[in-house]
Amino acid sequence: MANPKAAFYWAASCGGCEIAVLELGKGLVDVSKKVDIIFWPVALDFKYSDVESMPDKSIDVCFFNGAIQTSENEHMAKLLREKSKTLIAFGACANSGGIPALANTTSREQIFARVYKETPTTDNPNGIIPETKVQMKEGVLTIPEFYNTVRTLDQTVDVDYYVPGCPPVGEQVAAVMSSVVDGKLPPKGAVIGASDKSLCDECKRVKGDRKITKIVRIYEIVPDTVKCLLDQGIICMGPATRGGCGAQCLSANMPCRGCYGAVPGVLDQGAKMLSALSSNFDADTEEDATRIADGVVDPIGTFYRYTLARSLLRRSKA
Amino acid sequence: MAEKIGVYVCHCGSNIAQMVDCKNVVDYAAALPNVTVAREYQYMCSDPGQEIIKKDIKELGLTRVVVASCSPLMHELTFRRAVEEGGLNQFLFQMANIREQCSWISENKEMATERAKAIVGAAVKRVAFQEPLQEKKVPVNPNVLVVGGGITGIEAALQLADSGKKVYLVEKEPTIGGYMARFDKTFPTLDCAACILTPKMVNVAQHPNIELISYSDVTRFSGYVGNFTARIRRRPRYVDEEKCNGCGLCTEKCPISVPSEFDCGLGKRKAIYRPFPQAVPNVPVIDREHCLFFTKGICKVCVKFCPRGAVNFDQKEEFEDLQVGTAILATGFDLFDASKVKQYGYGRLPNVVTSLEFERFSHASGPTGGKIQLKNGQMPQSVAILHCIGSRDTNFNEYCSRVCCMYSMKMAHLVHEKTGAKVYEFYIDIRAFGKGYEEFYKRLLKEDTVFIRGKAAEVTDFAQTPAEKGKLIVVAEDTLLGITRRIPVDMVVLSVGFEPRKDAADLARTFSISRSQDGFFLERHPKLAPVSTASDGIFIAGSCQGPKDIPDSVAQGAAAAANALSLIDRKEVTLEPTVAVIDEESCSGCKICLGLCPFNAIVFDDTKKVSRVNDALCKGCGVCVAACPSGAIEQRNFTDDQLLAEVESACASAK
Amino acid sequence: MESRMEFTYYPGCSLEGMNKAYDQSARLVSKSLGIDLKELNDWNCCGASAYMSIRELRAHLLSARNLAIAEREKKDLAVVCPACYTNLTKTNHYMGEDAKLRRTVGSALKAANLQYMGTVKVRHLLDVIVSEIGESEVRAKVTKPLSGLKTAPYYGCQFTRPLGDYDDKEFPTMLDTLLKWLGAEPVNFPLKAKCCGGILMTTNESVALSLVRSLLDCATQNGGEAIATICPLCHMTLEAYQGNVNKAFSTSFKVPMFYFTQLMGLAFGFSKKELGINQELISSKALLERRLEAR
Amino acid sequence: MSSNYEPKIVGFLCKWCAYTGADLAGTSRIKYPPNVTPIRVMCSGRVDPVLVMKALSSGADGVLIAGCHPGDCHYTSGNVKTIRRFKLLQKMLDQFGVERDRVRLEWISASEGEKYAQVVENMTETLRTLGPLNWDGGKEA
Repeated sequence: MANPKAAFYWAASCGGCEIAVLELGKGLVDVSKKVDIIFWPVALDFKYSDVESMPDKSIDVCFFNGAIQTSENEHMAKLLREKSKTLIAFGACANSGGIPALANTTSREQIFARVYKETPTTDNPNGIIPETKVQMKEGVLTIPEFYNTVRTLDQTVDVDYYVPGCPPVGEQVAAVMSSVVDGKLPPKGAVIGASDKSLCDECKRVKGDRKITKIVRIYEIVPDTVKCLLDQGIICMGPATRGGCGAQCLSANMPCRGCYGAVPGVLDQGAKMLSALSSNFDADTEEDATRIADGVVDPIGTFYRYTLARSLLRRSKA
Repeated sequence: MAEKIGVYVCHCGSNIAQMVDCKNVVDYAAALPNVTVAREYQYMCSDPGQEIIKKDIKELGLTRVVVASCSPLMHELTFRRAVEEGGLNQFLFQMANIREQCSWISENKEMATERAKAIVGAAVKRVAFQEPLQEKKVPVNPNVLVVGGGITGIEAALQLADSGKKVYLVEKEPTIGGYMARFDKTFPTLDCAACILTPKMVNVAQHPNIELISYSDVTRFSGYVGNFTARIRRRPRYVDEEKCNGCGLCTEKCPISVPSEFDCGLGKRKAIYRPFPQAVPNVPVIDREHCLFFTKGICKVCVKFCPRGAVNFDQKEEFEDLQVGTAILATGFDLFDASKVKQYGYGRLPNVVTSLEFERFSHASGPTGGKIQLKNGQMPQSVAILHCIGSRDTNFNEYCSRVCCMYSMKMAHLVHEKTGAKVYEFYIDIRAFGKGYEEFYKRLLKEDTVFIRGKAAEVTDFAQTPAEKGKLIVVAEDTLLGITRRIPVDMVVLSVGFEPRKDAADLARTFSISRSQDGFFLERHPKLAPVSTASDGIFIAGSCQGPKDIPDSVAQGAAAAANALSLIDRKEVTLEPTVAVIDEESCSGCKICLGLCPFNAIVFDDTKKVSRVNDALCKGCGVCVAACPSGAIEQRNFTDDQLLAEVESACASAK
Repeated sequence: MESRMEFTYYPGCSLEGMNKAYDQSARLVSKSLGIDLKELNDWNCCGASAYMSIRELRAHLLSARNLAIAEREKKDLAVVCPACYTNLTKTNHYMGEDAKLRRTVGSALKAANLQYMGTVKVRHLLDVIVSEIGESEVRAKVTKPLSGLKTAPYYGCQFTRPLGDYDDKEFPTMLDTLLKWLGAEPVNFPLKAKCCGGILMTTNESVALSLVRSLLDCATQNGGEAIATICPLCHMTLEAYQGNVNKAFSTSFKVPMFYFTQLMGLAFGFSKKELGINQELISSKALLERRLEAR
Repeated sequence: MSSNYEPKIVGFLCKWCAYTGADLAGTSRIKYPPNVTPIRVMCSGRVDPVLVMKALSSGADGVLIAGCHPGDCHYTSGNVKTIRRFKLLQKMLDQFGVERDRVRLEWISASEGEKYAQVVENMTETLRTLGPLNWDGGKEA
């Protein structure tokens, strides 16, 4: 029997998910013995035309990381969907927008203005911003369109499986790989490589008095390593975040940022965490509630750090 | 989800049909997914209306029912019962309120119809997600807590005790008797208040089934219908109730005299005292603020003279928890503070007195021994009685206090009888609605009481004519003659109205009951459930619900007792199953919910590392549900799925 | 003295004319108490007298314009004339409660490039002095106490009615309190909030005069040597018509009248001239000499 | 903005106070705009911010959360939790660009039918001025 054919692709992402695959280390060699990697732009030189010329559904499994932020991302998502039997949203960005989706708190115009005009290091006296088509002497130059709103992979094409995480942790990646190799995948639509309970289930910290009198940021205190961070006033997304990562951040005395996304059955991770957190504010009056709430400097960036594109509102008002 | 939903749109006569195009709503509903049948009918709550539902369930095999009619507060139970009788679980039913919150508030039929469609649509969407639920039955503790020992509470306590139930009667003051104990005569029969009240007070003291807890209050009230726990705070009397035989020697020997609250400060009492001679319990109390032992550490005369060693300065505040199944609040009222109406000069002009002060003057054992007199000791030649002080007045209380007209006329009669003075009554309307009341009014007219129809504008000491010199002049517009009148008199009596007690808000919180806009306790239904509250097992009676005269208060006391008895005799009660449940498979033990439950219904299982809800303690508010970041807690009949479906539909179809 | 409270100040029409002394003394004593009154730029009529009853919306527009200008300054608005207080407060109150009125007035203001968000509080100066500045500060300023000056505190009809909720509506006491702080002796004055007859004087003079007479009667019978006022119209009516009263009822009243701010100014040691105390119709010279300057 | 625009408001009303108060407005035949689709909850404390987001994203122009006055909660302190959540939610909705007037928290007792009517009228009027929310969440990219 021929080895299954695999593809890896990155859209709007940082490359961390690719590193996560490399993190398999020697394991990767084992995988490559059992899987034929036929498309992996980060590691090997492929052209899009190579993919276009493949027959439909000729890729057995495609690991797609990154959110959809440009017309190129979208094009490739659609193309790979056509060519792949199984499409896996790999990593937080493909799953729920990830960090790139925080762009949804602003607009294309503002992003361009900031990046191409306002940053102190920019030297752009004519104020040129990217255009999708530019007429040059030699002909028309085109670049992909930058979208106003970042989307998840499954808001663009049909997705078969979800592997969350920023990036997905090594052991989970290995487990996913071996289930692919063994062809032991759960029913379509499942989240794989993660737990079904929230992170608190695997976090060893002692949860005690849930009265939050003040929100503190991690640089403001030296957190106790035994006590739950929420009890110390540090916003830890753990309670509202799917487990499976082994609470690695917590063991480094850092709060969970929520990269594994919402717990199964929860519609909106950010709103849910907001509710869980604020319900435990030590405030009986509007004044006290406002005072403590003011400690949350950037609510969207805190509660939707990885899931804004997947949230109910998805973006801020244009 | 393939459900078979039946939708029934009620016309409510013309109450709904007049403003909502019911046919249009039915057509809309019929086209909604999962709807098997949609019908309209004149009165869905009528027997034939309910029959339609039952018949459809049986014949069409309906799995869910929506009735679009009045508020669920009106008929939810009616329809639940009909659904159950039709063979479906009663919780597979949803009510769409298109009357109170749609037809009755609208002025535009088209908009009202659109709204009704949105409301019905949301209910249809929601009902598909509803689940069959079983109600839980719990036994009812037969003991009853009665709070307040005025005539209302006394009546309720005696009724219950006579039927063999254990009653805890908690009274804040050192004695029971309430306001009635301070009155002279009662209208319209003019029998003396004490003569009819004190025998009942004695009955309370002696009844084997009544435990009288005086000088105490309820600081906490928790639990649920049939199974409440009341925390009682007993304030120290500094006199041992068991040892004291009420001889009164201590009071006689006490050297300290202070104004008596019972006498509105007009008479004196000692620092160790009984408010009045017939007090029940017949045990004095020491007033810490004035007692020489407590203020200066000296004296102890009472200790020396007490033949039974009952005085005990070491008594401390004590707390006790009582288990009861029901509670009756008969906490009464406050009188309006007349000094708030500055233009009548109460507190500024001598000889302007309140009606309660008048009662004490007129009372044979009051500060003047029953003599009605002016500050200078003389008998008044003329007296004005001003009605509606603080009542029927948008600046103070809008409501009518219901008793002032009658007691004002009683006072007029007493003035007439005891002094022969000329009496003027300044009134807005005479409200003499009770049995024998109108006759009493006629009698007063024959006694030559002058009735001037007009609310007094002011009482002034500025004389404009020689005849007014040295008098109090009552200025009022006589609305029958259409002129302003100035009537000089020697004494002005202000007929003050009733107000909610100052601690009514605290009490309402303690017992989790609501208050109406005027601040009195809110009954479940103004006509059909006048002594029930929205909290099952808690009843209200007498003037804590709104101003009442003695007959009405007594009737309500008895009615509340009957309500409590009916509950007790049912032996068990059903609890709403709308409690929270935690799915242990989803709970990660994050403890977010743990501190949020006001009833301590959530406990943490340390071995399994999950939270769990004690459903007997859970009252189903849903606070923990909204907070659970894992979506592990669901509130039955208010699940996320149900509410999300309702929200989605409300937004989609609303126009 | 450094200013501790800042207000925009709405003098109103009468303080520019007949009652100039009120304006003068109000500014003076406010300043000495650290109340900074900044006259409202380009203020217009408050809409008082009968206008509110005849053209309600337009009257609201007049008041709203004043409020909008005050809001631009981000300060609350101080007034001394009770009629102005009533009208400005009424508009403020109605606009807060009535969304439709808010919209109509809002669009009218917009035409004049103005807007009003409802953030301004209208304050009567007497309320500010008694409730905010308070007893110790006022007493500290008193250098020449009005020792024993028997004064009838006269509030008139609009100081608390219908909207001033800082004092009892029917029997206010704020001015009594202030007079005590100044060392004066407020006399019992049961008619303190009764009608002065001002608005009736042109239409029903005999009734109006009898009202003035009973006020004067009441004040003097209770030992009042002078009357302290809050309202420009009351002040004018009681002062200007004493002669007519004497003629009509064969009485011989000659009761000097003071704005409350003038009495404050005297107690604070300002000169009579600064306070406009020589502009009055009924001379207070003899009284002041007898009571204050003889010592 | 079209002149016949009628704001859609989802009203989360607690059973004990606000819903009863809204019923009272009806029973007293007080007229107010029928723009609220009421959703009955046992306590305002049940109103999960997710429900508010759901309403806004499903096409509501405004959301009204109404419960018992602080201190009067049938469940002692459910509404206190509502206050806590609401303040943070408000802050986050500011970031989303949802105007404060669109999501309101009001205290309405069982006897305040008139207040309920006023709140709805006021809110409807304000939303008419603000115009439709038309939340599409950038689905049009």
